[in-house]
Amino acid sequence: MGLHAYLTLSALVFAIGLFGVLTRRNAIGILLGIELMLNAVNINLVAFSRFTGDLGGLVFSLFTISITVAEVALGLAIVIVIFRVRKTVEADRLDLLRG
Amino acid sequence: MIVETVGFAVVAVVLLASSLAVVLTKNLFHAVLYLAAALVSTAGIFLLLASPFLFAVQLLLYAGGVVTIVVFAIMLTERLVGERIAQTSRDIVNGAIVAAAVLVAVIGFLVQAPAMTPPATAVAEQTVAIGKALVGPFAVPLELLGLLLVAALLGAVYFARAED
Amino acid sequence: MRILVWLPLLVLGLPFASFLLLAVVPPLRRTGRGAGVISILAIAGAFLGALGVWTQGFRTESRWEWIPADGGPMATVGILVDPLSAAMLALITLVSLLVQVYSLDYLHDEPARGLGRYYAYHSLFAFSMLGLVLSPTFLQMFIFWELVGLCSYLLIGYWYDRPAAARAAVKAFWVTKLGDVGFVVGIVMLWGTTGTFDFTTLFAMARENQIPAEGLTLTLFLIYLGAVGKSAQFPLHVWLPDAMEGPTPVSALIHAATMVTAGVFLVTRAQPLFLLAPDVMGIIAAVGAFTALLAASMACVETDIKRVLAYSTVSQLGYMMTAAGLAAAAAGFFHLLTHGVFKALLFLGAGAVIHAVGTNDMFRMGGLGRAMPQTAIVFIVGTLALAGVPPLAGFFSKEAILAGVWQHGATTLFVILALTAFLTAFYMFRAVFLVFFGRAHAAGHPHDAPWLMRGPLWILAILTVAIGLRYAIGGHGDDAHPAPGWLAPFSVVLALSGIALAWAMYQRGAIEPAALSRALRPIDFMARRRYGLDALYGGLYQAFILGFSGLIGWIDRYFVDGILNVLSAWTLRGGDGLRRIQTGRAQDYLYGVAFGVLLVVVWFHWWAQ
Amino acid sequence: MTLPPIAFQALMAFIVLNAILVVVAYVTLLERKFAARMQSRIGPYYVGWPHGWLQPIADALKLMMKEDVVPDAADRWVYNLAPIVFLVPCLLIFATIPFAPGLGVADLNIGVLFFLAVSALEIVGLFMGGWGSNNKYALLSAMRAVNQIISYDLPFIFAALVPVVLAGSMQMSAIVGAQAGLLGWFLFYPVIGQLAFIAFIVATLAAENRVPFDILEAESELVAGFRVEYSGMKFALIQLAEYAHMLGTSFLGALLFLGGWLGPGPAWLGPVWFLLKALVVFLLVTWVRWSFVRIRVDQILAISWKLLLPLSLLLLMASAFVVAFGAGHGA
Repeated sequence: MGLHAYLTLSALVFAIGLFGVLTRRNAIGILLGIELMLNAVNINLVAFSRFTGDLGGLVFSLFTISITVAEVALGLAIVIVIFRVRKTVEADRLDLLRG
Repeated sequence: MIVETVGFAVVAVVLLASSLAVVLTKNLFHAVLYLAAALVSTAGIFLLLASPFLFAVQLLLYAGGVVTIVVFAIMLTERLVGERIAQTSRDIVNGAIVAAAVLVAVIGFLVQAPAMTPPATAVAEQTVAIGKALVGPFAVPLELLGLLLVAALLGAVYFARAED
Repeated sequence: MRILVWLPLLVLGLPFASFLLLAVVPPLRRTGRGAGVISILAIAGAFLGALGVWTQGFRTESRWEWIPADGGPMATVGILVDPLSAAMLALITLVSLLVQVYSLDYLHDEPARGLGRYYAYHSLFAFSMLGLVLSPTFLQMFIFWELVGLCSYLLIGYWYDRPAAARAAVKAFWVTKLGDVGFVVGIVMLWGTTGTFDFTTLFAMARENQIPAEGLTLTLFLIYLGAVGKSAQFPLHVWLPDAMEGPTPVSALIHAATMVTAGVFLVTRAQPLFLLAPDVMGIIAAVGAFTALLAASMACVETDIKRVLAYSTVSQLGYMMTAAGLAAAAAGFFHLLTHGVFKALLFLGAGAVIHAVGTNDMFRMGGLGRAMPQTAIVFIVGTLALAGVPPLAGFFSKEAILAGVWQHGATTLFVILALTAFLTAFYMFRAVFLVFFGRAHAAGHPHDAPWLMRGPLWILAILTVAIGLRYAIGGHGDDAHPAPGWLAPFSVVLALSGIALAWAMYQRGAIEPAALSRALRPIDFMARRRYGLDALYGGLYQAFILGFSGLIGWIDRYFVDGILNVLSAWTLRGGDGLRRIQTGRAQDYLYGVAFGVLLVVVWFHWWAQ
Repeated sequence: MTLPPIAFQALMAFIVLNAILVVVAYVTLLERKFAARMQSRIGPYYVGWPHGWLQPIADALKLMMKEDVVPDAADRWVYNLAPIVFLVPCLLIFATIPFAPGLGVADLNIGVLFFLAVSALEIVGLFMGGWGSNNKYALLSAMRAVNQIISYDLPFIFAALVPVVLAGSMQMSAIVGAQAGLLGWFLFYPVIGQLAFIAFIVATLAAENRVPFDILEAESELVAGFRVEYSGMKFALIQLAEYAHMLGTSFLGALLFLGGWLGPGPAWLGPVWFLLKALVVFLLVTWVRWSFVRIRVDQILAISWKLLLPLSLLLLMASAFVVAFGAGHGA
């Protein structure tokens, strides 16, 4: 399997994740999309690491995974707070910043 | 070689299908489960890429951790027991167009890139190598990561604290 | 010989020390009379020092570097003592001392803190005026020049809660500033051509014709403008009558004896320079004479006793300026000294009268000679001196000026000044008859002032007589302009005829004043309206300043603001349009991010190969 | 042995899987007997001969023949998939456990990590069951399970990592190899070993949802926890998965702390020794289970976060220090 196969797969997953982020109404759904995108990034990192023999990709995907976990925890904490205050997690209705 | 190709095909199909399901299914809980499937199949990809350590980390942190947390959040935000959590999507066409555009752009790069062949053997003693790298050239990022995690932990605790 | 330096410095320093003490120690200032005593002690010390300087008659010059620059200091400070400044020192300290003593009683009704402020200003004024006359350079002189202007402003506006006083203070300040601008521009131009502010150096250069003639006329004219403002020459004389809103002792000190003579002093001091510019000298003389006559005519119709004296001051300043402009500076300066003494006397006397009857209007006084005989006597002494009746001081100084003018061959100016002398006698005795003779109008029981006020009056009166007698016995001090033999009788006749006319009109009633004013209708009309100068200035102010301001305001409101309003309207409208982009929904922003990524990617694809 | 690796692994997987199923079945019997003895009973006795030895077979047959009831309100897909998802990781954990040198499916060099990672997946299945049943008791139970497993995952991992650090490898066989010799077991490692073993046992109890940490089952409150709606074959699968997990964890404990297959006698006795040690661990857990009462949720969480987590972290650091300063077996 060539590198292209992995990268294409990763690009597809990334695009799917982007689609989810763009279209989901539920804040948690958006977070899921973000997870997919980050996951695609990880595939890229690991694939490059494998194909170049450079360890950096692995280490960085480790970092990515850890940061993602922190991000998810924090993001969900925010979602919970929002839910407590606004009684909704619909991203469309969280538009206090509307101009 | 055959085994690897077949394995890749299977895992890729599962990954893509579950990814699509994540963004398309109406049931949020199902979406999380599909995400878990996607993450596990990603872990399979890692195995194919001869990175068992990352495979384990992916399972442990992502599938075990992230999914659990997400489920937890669903539990807390939706009514504990009640009607199914339906979730709708908005601007599906726009999102699809933009996502497709990004995909085409990235693929555009890919087709220009030269093909690469992997080194005959994967990094030997990968785990040891990663460990040494983490405390060697990547020591500072590692410490920063620790700092970030502490900050995230504090932030999460602050957000989740009981209302006074 | 060190005393030569230290004595003038002591004279200068004592009032300053008193001012500092009163300025920075509020409890002391708030004692009022206590502050007055401190100030009086200081000025008395200064007076003794000035007497020493004057009587010893030494000259000295000391300098200290002030503004350092490459190739020698750019400016120096110091003191310059010569007969001119020594005489001024004596006059200033004397009048200051007397006025301050006089003020103790004159202002005894004032609240303590106001009185403290008054004496603080007085000390500052004494310091500034002394510094002015001691200045060895134009620059230092200008600084003190402005300081006395400030003190004048502060003291005219002493009763700052009176609108008229506040307005008069501001008016005095601005009108004199008008001249001061010329002054400062002039000295800077002079510095530009000669590279020095120093009098001695400048005079030396003038003697050796080293001063470039080019532009000198303009330069000196600008410097002269300063004198015009300070010494209330036409057309900037309008502030002086208004300055009478200040306390009468202030008028006596600043607006009769000292500050207003600064212009004359300046022209006299810089005489060697002015001699290089005959045109300017001619202007000085002509303007001086014109001012003298104009002010005298206005004094004839004025009813406010202080304003009569103020116009008289303007008139006499014109006299001095004429003399200075005709190279008879010594005569002018002599008149300055004598005038300072007897005009202070007149003002202080008028102050005593006003103090007694509570009004400035002469027509509401009358018959006060009986009620306050001492005041009447000293006032009449001063009046006679001003009118030029021998053997009082004014006679000799005025005669010296007339002699100088005649000597110079300026017949027209001589005629004008003679006419002015006649008018002077007339309006002064008009005042005397209206105030001290005739029927009493005033209510209450006016009586002579307390001794603190009477004392200075008597001292000044005696001085007036004494100076006159000294010259009557000792002959003219000024031998440079020997007077023609007919001049003395002529001027006496002028004075006496003026007195006689006043007697006929206001004492005897032989000539109806109304009839005379009908006969001289145009002049009377104009004089009563101050020749429309105030109105003219008002009009000019209205027409030009306000018009210009209105124009600027219009431009600002409709043009500048208009541009800004249009800009802001566009900004607002643009913001209104742009805010629609801000939906507040995170995903819409994500579209932006995605588009940005796309842009970068596309750019890489096609342009950045 | 000239089998290709893949084929060998497949064969091993088949053998291990079936062996596990049998062992698990009889482990249930063992527990019931053991519990009965503790309570002065006899336990299963009549089915099969002697002393009810066929009881597990009978139970399995009975469950397989029962009607498969699916609640109407259930989220059908999730409900049906849950037992499978629950079972798979529980069986996968045996993949890296070697029963003797070379006798295992795959002796990965990240064996311990693999074990931990895979066992972390079982929570998904558990939750699917709780959610898919659409029953509030099941859901509450699942909630509690998530709570508890998140809390005890970290102490469990840290405790398991102590031997890893001491041995200097995550490969199971290497860990066993490091414990060779008289008193070479990590259980006998001064101080650290005993404390780590205690932490491991406690965390195991919690991770397996055993008494006193069985609030997600809590018969008196939640009926039977997340499996309340399950019956028949699916129930059997869940039970199987649970016991497989318990057994796997016992094997891990025996391997990490008790020296695995090491023991006196010839090499072929190794698997026997290993099984015996695992059963000892299992019985230890069972002993605790039948000796304590259930504790409250907040107590559980307090024990985890305030006691066990710092303790295990401290132990991990201590062992790291020991290794770093040259006293350990590792590199």
